[in-house]
Amino acid sequence: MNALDAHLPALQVVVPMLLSAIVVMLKPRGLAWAATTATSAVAFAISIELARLTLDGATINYAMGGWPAPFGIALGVDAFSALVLLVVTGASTVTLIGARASVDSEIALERQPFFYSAWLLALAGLAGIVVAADAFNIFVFMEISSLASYVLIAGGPDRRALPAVFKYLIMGTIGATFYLIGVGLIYMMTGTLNLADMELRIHEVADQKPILAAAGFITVGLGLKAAVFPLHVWLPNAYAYAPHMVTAFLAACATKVSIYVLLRFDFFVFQENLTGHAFQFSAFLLPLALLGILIGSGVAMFEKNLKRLFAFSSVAQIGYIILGASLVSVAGLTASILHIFNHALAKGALFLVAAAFAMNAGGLRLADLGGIGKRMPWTFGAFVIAGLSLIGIPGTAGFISKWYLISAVMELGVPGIAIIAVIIISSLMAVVYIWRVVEVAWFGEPAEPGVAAPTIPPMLIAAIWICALANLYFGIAPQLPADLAGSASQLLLDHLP
Amino acid sequence: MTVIFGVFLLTLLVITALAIVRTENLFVAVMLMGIASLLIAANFFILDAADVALTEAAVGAGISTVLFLGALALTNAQERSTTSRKLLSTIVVVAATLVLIFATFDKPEFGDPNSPVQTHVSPWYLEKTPEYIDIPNVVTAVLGSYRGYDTLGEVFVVFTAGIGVLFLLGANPGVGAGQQAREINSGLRHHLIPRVVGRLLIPFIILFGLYVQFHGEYGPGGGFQAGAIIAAGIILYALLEGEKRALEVMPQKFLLGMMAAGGLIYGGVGVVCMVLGGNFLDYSVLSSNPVKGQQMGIILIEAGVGIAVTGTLLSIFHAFAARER
Amino acid sequence: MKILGLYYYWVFAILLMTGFYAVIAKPNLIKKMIGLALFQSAVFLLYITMGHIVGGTAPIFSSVTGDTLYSNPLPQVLILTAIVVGISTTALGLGIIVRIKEEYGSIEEDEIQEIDKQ
Amino acid sequence: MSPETSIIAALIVPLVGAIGIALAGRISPNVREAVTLTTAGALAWIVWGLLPIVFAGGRPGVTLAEVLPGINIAFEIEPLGMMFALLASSLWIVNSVYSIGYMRGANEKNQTRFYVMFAVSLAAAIGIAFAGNLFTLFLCYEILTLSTYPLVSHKGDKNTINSARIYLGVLLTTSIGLLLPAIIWTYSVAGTGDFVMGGILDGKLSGPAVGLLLGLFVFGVGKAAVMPVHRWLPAAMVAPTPVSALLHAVAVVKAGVFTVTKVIVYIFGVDFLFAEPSSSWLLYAAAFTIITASIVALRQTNLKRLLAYSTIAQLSYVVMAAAILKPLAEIGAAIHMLAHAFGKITLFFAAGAIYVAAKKTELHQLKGIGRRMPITMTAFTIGALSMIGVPPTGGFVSKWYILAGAFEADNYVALATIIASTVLNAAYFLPIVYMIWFIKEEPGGKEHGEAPWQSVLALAITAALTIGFFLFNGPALELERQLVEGMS
Repeated sequence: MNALDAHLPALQVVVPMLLSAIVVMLKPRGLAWAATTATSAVAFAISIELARLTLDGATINYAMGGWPAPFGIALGVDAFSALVLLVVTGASTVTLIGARASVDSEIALERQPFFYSAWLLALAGLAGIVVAADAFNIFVFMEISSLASYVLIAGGPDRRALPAVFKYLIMGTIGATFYLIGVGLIYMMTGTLNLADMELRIHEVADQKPILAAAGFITVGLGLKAAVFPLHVWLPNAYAYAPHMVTAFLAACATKVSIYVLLRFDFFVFQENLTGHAFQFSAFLLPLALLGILIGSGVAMFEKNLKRLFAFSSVAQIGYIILGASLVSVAGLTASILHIFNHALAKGALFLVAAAFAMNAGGLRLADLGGIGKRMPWTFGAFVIAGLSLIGIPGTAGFISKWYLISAVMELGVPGIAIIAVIIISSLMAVVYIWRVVEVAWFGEPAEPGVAAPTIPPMLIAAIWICALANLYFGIAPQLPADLAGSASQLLLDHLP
Repeated sequence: MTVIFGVFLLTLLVITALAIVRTENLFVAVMLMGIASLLIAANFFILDAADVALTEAAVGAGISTVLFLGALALTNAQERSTTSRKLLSTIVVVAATLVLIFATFDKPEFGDPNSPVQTHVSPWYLEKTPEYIDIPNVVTAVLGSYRGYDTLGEVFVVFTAGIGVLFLLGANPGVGAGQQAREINSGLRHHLIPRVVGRLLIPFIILFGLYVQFHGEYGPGGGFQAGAIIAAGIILYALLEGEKRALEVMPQKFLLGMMAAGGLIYGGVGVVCMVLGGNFLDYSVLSSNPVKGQQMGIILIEAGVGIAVTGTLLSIFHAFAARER
Repeated sequence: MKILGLYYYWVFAILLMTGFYAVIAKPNLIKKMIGLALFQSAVFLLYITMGHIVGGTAPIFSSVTGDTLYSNPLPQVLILTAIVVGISTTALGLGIIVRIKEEYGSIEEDEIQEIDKQ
Repeated sequence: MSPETSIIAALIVPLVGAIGIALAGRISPNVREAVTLTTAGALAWIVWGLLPIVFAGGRPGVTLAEVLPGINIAFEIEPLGMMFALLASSLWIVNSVYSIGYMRGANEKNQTRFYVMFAVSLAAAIGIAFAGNLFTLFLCYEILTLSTYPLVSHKGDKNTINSARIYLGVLLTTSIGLLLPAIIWTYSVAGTGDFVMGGILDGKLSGPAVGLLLGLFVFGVGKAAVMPVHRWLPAAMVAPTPVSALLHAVAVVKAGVFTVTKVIVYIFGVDFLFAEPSSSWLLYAAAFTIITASIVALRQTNLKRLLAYSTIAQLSYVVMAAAILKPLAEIGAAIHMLAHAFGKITLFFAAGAIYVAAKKTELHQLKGIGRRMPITMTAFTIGALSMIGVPPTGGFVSKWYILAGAFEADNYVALATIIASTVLNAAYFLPIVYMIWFIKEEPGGKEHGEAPWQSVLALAITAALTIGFFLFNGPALELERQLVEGMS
């Protein structure tokens, strides 16, 4: 490992964070966008390198300020973090590549430096959460990413973005504060904030009441941030009315990072130490996951606004991720972690398509989209591919995670049949809601005849197709995410008896 | 004696909190909130947390109140007397309270010197600080160096809030309206006594702020508190002399520059450490003597914090003030 | 001492839940923000309480060195950060409320929902 | 070309052809059609080139990628798949000739898209034929479903969209809901999904689970149209006739029964299933479908819908034959795919020719039409006779083998079903044959002759094949005998 590699965990966060302070000063047209995109690309490159270094199960530790853990703040990157980092930085980079024209159409020029600066802060915050190995540090970066997301979402041109983001702010803050209470209670009982140290020390006090309360607070708090059903109520409107590019970015990775923290915290700190915790964890999350899957998909079937439709589909997809985790098995966790990656690919592509549609259709109600597929065949083609991935058709990335998930559930034996039924019913519901859009977009008539020829910025088309092709590529050759997810689940579970 | 005082303050606090929820006049609620903050600050002081007490007083009772008042001026001061989802809310709240009360029973005893909190990590800080950093205020040492990365994050949280408010409110509600606002809001220039008293006070406030800034290594204080105090001083100036004058002294662009520069100074120090062969924010490489390097680093980053906080708070204040029509 | 310790924690619980109640039950957005601020302040109290040590002083070395017992500096540092996070959230939340008022002419949640339904 | 290259070429050629057609479509229809025919010809040439190797007992295979540990995208040719690929690729040429006449004659819109999707569907069909394991088969199966959707919904009017929705809905629901769990189940108990002679499940699964898994497979393969998952087939008749002819009489439905047969032979193993009583329900389900679909066909008034229900019945012949689980019956199942394909494509071609020439779609309109379109209606008659199983048509040969298999197994249910359905087939086809030749045309009809020559040529060829298969079926039997080697 060369000298620079050792610093990568820190650089992953510091580069976008510091650049955000510079971007805010870049007034000239397009410069802020260019700088942001370049920064994000650098971050992406860093995460690729980190993934390469951790693929074999290695962990890269970094002592901030040179102070040894648990006294200083430690960073740690392993296969799990690397995978989530890839998702975060990749989503940001691809979205930014296509973002310029869409952002120009939604955000006034003089406000754009603030917007892009907030984008980088969101990126830095999310990356910061992922690399952190310190419970309180996670909170700090969670707040950076949350505040930055509120800013980004509030940039939506529709005024309904404002109540939506306010609701998000309230629920997000409650979630973060619950997390903080949980961390406080654990700190009180163990005297440490470092996750690895906590893992060692919590054992002696594992049966004490504050720890049990802490587990509850942390799970609920992070569940709020991750939009686990029924704590998802902030999500649909926040996604629907945010600027389109912001939705594409955040939908691909923001809730996933909270799930990452939830899994990490739970499996590193609680699972092995708290008696009966595995059962409680399953018993609590499994029903919620199943309900989330069914209700999210069910609502999506009847939703009339394209972005809200996708948002409810996200609620269901988060259910899949939680479902895999709640099985508390290597196969289940692998499925869950893999789905974090694959869902990001599909949803990112879909929301980018929504952005392209919105630029030409004047609205995103299904009624506005009549016949748009024929006017924008390339965009529509990408939509179909990503939609198929969401459904889980073989040859797409979504299929791979569904395969893993069903295989994992089969390990349960007969009780698993009911769960498989839920997964399958939800997949079929996905067929319905995706095909509703396909039919309208392809066979429908434009709401107003004589609409202008569509203008689609080439960069946006490029971004859309990068995502669409990634959906196909990782459907045929899923080794990279599958290996990372495999190592990650091993890592999370190798403590367990 | 302190025990009784503590119980008294806490009881007062609970009463204040209940009053905050019950009152329908938002102005009263904000004022009570300021009082609650002061009570909390007093409690912190009893609990040996001088730095936190200073911060809570400056922020909770000061800045936060100003912001709330600014928002009230732009909205309504009266709440409609409806409570939605009363039953559900009550159930949730009561359930959560019971969980919390349940959790208290296994807690280590209050102030127990043998509790894990007191025995695990913190003794190291108290023991090693003279050796590694050699400044009297251990809180500053932890804040600036041991957990300097958190503090960097904190600066960027503030920065995010700053650009967020500028992004939301900076988009002017029409140039004409903004102009008008500034003319109307000409401060208290025509009121002699507040103006004279205020003018006398402002230099002292700023001086105190600078003292807090640079005395952070020795006593309670540091960049954040100093930034809040200096910002408060300048806000007072703006209130007395009018927005326009204040903006002439420190234009928006300059404030934005401060916001960015503060974060960049802090992060820059970290990057320099990295370039010099240490880890990020490892100040000991800044000088040939590691202890001196640590001290230097802490002074620099505290300066960054102070600049960023001052710039951000003032930007936020101006953004709110410019909205008034 | 035992009672006082528990009392501190109970006050924390009550403050927390008072704020929480205001957040979820009050439709007025500013009231929600006030509740949220109270909610966060309660957590500050929790941390500082646990850092306290009986007979200790603030963790600032004085020139008179002796067997002084110092309180734990770490929770104090954490709460300094948390206070800043809290004010940042408040500022942003208020900014959003101001914009909502400008767009909708109301800061009551139910009224805004009514307006959106139209 | 080595056999491995040939396999890959067989998959790639139609896809490259699709791109070529899309590009050529911008130049002129003639160039486009030339590209289509060239592609079809090339594909057939490649596939036929593989036949000698398989005949000689070779099983060439190629693995393209490992998707998941133990799960590959792999292709391997065996007799059943070889036959299916030959069938699909050869008939594509005939069908393309027919399409040219039909699409131009009927003035269909978006013809380029039509030919492109057709080529993609063919690639998927070849993929199904050559699939070396369940996963690859499933992948190609879904591609076939999706690539035929634009063909079914070609017209784009409201009725078409609704029918296409049923088409896609049924096929995707069954494949995701039943087939996918069946495949995952298979992989998880057997550790593999490779097609192995004699099956991979022996000893891994027993009791009612076998019957259940078989059910997941049979109903999961919606394309086999075993009742009650048959509804997509009549719905798909809204597609242009060449689509109905090749895809819904040959490629798609044969992909269905092919998959079922392949699963029975190579996943379960015939002997394993025979010894497992819980799997016997399949025979009854197929028998039920044959009888019911025939009765429904009896009541149809629209020619294409009648043909669709006839197809459903004929498909279950294949399933039932496979479910008899005796060597002769398995051979019967395999060659019934061929025989039915020739007969049914002829019938559809004829229906399409009638539509193009006379704009007629209902049965009662067909009185006396034999006089106006003698070639077409002769071909139609041959096709109808083949459906009934009258010599000298291909239908007789396969029915003979199925009957022989049923005797071998002492399976009287199968025997009774075949006899009853033969009567029913005769009951709905013979009146039509009588009507077109011997009843006078109603006065006032529009004057018309035969359809465009391309269409007539195509249906003449397939009619000839139907007869020809009766006479020269030796090689096909020889090939499929390899399928049952070592079977008790």
